[in-house]
Amino acid sequence: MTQRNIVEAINSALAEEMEADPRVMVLGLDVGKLGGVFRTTSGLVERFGAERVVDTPLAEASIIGASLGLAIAGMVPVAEIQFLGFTAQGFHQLGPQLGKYRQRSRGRYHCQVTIRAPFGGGIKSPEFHSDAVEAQFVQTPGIKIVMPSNPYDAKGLLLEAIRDPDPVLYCEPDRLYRAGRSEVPDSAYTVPFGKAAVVREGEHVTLVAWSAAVELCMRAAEKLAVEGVSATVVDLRTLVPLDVETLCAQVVKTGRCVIVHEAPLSAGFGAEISATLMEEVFYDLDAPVGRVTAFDVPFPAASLEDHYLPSLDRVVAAVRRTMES
Amino acid sequence: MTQRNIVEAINSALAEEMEADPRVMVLGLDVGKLGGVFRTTSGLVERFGAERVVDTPLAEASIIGASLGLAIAGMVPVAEIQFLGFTAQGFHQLGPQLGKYRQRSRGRYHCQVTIRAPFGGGIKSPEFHSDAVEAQFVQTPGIKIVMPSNPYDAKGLLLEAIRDPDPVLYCEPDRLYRAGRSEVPDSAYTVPFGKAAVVREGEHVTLVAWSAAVELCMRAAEKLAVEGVSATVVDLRTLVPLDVETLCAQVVKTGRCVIVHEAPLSAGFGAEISATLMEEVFYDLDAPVGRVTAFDVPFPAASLEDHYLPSLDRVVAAVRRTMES
Amino acid sequence: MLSKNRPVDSRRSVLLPDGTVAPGAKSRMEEEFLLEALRWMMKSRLYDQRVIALQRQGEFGVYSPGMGQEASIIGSAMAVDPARDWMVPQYRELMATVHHGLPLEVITAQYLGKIGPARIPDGVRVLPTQVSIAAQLPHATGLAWGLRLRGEDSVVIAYIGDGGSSEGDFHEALNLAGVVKAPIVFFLQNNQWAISTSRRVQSATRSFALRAAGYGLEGAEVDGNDVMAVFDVTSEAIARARSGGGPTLIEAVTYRMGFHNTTDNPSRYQDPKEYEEARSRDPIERVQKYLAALGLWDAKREAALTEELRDENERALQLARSASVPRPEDVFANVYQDPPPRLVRQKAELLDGHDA
Amino acid sequence: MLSKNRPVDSRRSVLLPDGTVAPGAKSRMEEEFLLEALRWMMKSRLYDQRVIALQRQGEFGVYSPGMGQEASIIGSAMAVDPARDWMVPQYRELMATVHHGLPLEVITAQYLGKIGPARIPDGVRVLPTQVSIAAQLPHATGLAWGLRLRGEDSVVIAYIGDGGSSEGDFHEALNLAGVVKAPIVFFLQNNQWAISTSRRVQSATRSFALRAAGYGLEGAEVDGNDVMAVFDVTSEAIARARSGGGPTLIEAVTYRMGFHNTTDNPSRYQDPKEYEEARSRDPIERVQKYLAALGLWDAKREAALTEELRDENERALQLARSASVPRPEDVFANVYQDPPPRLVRQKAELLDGHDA
Ligand SMILES: Cc1ncc(C[n+]2csc(CCOP(=O)(O)OP(=O)(O)O)c2C)c(N)n1
Ligand SMILES: Cc1ncc(C[n+]2csc(CCOP(=O)(O)OP(=O)(O)O)c2C)c(N)n1
Ligand SMILES: [Mg+2]
Ligand SMILES: [Mg+2]
Repeated sequence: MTQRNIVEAINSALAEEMEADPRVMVLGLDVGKLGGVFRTTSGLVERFGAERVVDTPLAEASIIGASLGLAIAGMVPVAEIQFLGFTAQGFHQLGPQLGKYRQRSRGRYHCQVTIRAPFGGGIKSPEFHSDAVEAQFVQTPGIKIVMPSNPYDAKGLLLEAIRDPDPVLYCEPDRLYRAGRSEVPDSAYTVPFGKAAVVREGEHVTLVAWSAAVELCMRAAEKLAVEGVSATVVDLRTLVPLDVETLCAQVVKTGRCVIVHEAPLSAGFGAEISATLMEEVFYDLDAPVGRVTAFDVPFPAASLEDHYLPSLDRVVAAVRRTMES
Repeated sequence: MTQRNIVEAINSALAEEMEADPRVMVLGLDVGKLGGVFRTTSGLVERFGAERVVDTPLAEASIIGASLGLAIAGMVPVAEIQFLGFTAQGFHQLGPQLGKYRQRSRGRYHCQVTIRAPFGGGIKSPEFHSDAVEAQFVQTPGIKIVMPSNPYDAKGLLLEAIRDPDPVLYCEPDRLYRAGRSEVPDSAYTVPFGKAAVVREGEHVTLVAWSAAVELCMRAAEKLAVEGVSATVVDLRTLVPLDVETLCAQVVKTGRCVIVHEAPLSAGFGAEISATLMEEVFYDLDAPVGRVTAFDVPFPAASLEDHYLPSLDRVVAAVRRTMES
Repeated sequence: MLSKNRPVDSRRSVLLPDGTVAPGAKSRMEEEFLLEALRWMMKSRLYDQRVIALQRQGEFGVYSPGMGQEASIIGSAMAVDPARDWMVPQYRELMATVHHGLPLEVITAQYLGKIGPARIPDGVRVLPTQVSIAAQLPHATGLAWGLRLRGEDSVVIAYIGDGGSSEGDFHEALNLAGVVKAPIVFFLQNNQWAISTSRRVQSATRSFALRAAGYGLEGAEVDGNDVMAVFDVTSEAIARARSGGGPTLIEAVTYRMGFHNTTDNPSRYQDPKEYEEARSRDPIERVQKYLAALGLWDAKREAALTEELRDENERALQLARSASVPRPEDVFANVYQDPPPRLVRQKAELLDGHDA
Repeated sequence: MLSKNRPVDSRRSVLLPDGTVAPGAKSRMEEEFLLEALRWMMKSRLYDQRVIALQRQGEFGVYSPGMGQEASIIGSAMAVDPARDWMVPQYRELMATVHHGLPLEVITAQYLGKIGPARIPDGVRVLPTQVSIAAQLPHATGLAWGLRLRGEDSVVIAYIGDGGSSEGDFHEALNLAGVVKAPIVFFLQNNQWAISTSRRVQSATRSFALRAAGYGLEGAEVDGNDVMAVFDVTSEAIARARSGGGPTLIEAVTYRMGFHNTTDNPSRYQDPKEYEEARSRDPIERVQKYLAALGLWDAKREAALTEELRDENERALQLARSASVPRPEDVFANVYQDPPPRLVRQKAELLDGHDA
């Protein structure tokens, strides 16, 4: 076992799988010599050559669309979109094409394609770089949506994604890329999709989050513990498939729930969680499920991001309010 | 007053406004001599000329992006995207660019742009033509989202959209285009955004819908009335801005609520409605808010659409279940 | 300045509208092969006529006929090898995909709304028809690239229209193909229309083939109503791609002699004179004239072949009709390899007549 | 076949790297004007150097310097008229926008994270910098089209990079511009890099200017390190656009002499020899040599101007620094003309320290 941060965990997953499976290839902007703008693909082109680690032209739709074709040819492409916000340029190839291809070909073709993309605020990126648009792709079924929050999951979920016969959108929390190291096995292992992790157990309230917001919830839980509020923290890990079972079981235990995400409030995936709890465990709720999210405005200038994103204070305040109602 | 269907109401709004304001122009695929694939722009090129009613090249991103530029030049573009599903090809220009432009220019520029697009199932269209993707654009704030359900609103909301200084996505229910005529004034009038319509008043349950699903809810309400269940039907009319006030007031009155939409369940806008009700009126709910939606799969072949879309039976069954819980 | 008026290298042409061969022109297509081409072109026209009638009776889905474009559709398809090459259609090349091995009853079943029976059989190297204009081109580039990486000696032929050439996907796919030296031929059927939008307002370029240079591809313009020239130009491009010479963009200049699709009404936008003029360049008639002059074609042979082809088409139609109809649960078919629990539940709800 | 090897009309060049004028070449740029160009080019280089230092100290946002590209940036900007023409930048043309009337303190304030003080003043015909690569091009086409429709005699100049030329938006915007005869000049700075991606793998085309013909535009290639040639070629294109002659695509062949932006480390991917070679073609030095040969430039003048420009830049920086800092509620500024009730409530919650 080695201590790895998320960047290293991802790099290790890619290297392992390229070693194990000659069909696996990496493509995207600057994934070659530069090793990606965050260095997640560092060293790969040196090891596997420029035919398997490919710097593509600056054109997101073709990166995604070509990956679909590569998969039909029998390759296993792992494409990087430089920032999740730029999936917008390839939106039609990602949601409508990758997501529907198995269905529209009546099952003749499937797309073993992984699309990786960093996202999220907190690192003062230029505009469009921080946009948390994951919920948009939940509305284009056929795609699985993976949201690792820590190094161990980052590697295990990425290996699961690459091996999954269906297309996977794998979103990386750039704020946490180098936030800390933890034990990550050197060898290959997978973390299954659709199994949420209960990363902290508590009695009074359940915090539900994914990606970087899990770390925020953990900090909030610690702060709340000081005031005597004991919080469960559920890390969804994947939005599609969604682990309704764990989610509901944990909320039933505590009777109260606050959802935290970086995307704007309206029609964010938090709404789906809240609506699902409404349908599944309404009679077990002691208080309305709350949401702490970014506001319903475009991601503002980096100088304002701290006011825009869910903050420790806002999460704690929301939990306090939930506890009082 | 004249009896008009939705196609005629839209056509009348466009003609009125082009007459009244020389800056207004119409652009898109086949909007000229053909008058649009559904004839909503019929007769306009003959009346206002080919400089103001423009058949563009087949390229959605440029239709939307050029509209932004036209607006900065002082024109008032009303662009047609042939089907809402094809906004995917121009997604980056619609959500991220139109939606953010006022913010990213620090208020120097605004985009008085209307994007019209038909959508929805029920008319056995080829693939991609029926996709109900409205919720995706709720996650790109800065855009208003308008969902007329009847001829009167279609005209009034379109005039409001064209005159609104902010960008508006105006989605047209193609199944209802010629479903029936009703009184639509010849002259110009507007229907304000953010004001839901209570299109039927009842006592036991509130059905919430927009666009073609309103018609389905009205039919369900009639059927339910026979069994002694009296239903309120709320037509949201606009998703952004959302009329939380009317929504909550109506649900509080009945204590029960079922939301109906054509988009897939997960992360559809119904989730937002349910989550909002959770937050606002939890203690007034007599039963969990239910959702009747399309399933979490891509829109299937036309031959299967009746099984995929919310049906009268499914709405009625959901209300019955809500009444029993 | 690079003038926009620089001349296009001439449009390739062999068989003229009057059925004679252009002075000095030669083709790789021998007579027997040309008879085969004629057979397929006629099959295509007859199929179109039959299913349009059916559609009018409500039995067929929305359909875009290939009428007028048979030389492009068949000439290009005959230049590729179904045993190793791949075909990526838009939607108007139905008979090209059939030539490439897709059984006519399968693609017919698709238009009849069937699910299982409309599945492209394993081993048939055809991608599904693409309704989302130009979205097939990045797929085609990726497919060709992947075939090269896997060491196969296959080439991809990808179809696109004059309208589709305006989409961003066209640009991105052709540019990437040039960069990765994908073994691919982009076959652009310029039929002068994108629904009601005239070629004249689709682009200010004199020739779509001129775009090749901007991506480092070879480019060629060909009379798309001349099956011999289409076959020749496509064959050369395929051979070049197969031998590592990189991609080609071919513009086949033709004319849509039917409506856009069965919901369309061209009388709203089409000049009847233009249409009449196009009819005089019919791709099928010129082959018949040419073969007649050689004594290889006459009214009797035409009648016999027409009947034979009608029967063939009818058999396919019957097979498609009698194939199993979709069941409600097919809504959930072919979405994920293993449906997530939420879908399993939704499926059960549909079958129970319940909902979520 | 349209050969991919057909020659590009020659790359325009006037002022050679050694500071002499190419044999037989002439420019519209007179000496005085050239001194003005030199001033702006030096101002740009000095500004870059200053803010890179600041960025290293954490005071400046992510910044992409124009070093090495000053001839392209300034030569093109000087060819347009700030009083009637519009400028649509990507992000590396900062000093072009300043030349076009955007106060340096305003664009500086943007990089310091300011909101109100970073607003482009009314009357300045510049669109905001665009981070979403190539997304500005459809806007630029629409703007030019709209200006034509409104009867103004304005022209738009829109900037794009070699990387950006691969995006679908590039294609769609240029094609539409040709169709609507928009008065626009697309100015492509080919600086050989898109972050770490070399021009060589960005496209297989020999010249991006070759793409013009595919859209019915005029095309030109110019030495982008030659301010005289850039000015000439751009001026001709602007004049043509203004007189109704339609759009032009200009490829300015230059070299990015700095890093991509302040987070980048070119040593990972750049060949130092290539970089050194590029330095020998420095766009500023050649102007200085040329003017020195005419007796219009020497070390003393250089020192004096450098000091003057440093002061100018410093004043702008001070103004930007002292401008008001954003307040939390600015999160909600400039989204809708009239914020919907939900936003009003969210704003109140933010200010109360509460949340939804
Ligand atoms: C992305 C997208 N936009 C719009 C449409 C609607 N549409 C269907 S066919 C068509 C015209 C296509 O013209 P062309 O590419 O020339 O092909 P042709 O029909 O002439 O064969 C349009 C606009 C679509 N299917 N996909
Ligand atoms: C749509 C989009 N994709 C990716 C990026 C990330 N990115 C920022 S700059 C850049 C390279 C741009 O290269 P080029 O167009 O040549 O301009 P240059 O930086 O050389 O001036 C990339 C890929 C982006 N900002 N936008
Ligand atoms: Mg066409
Ligand atoms: Mg560049």
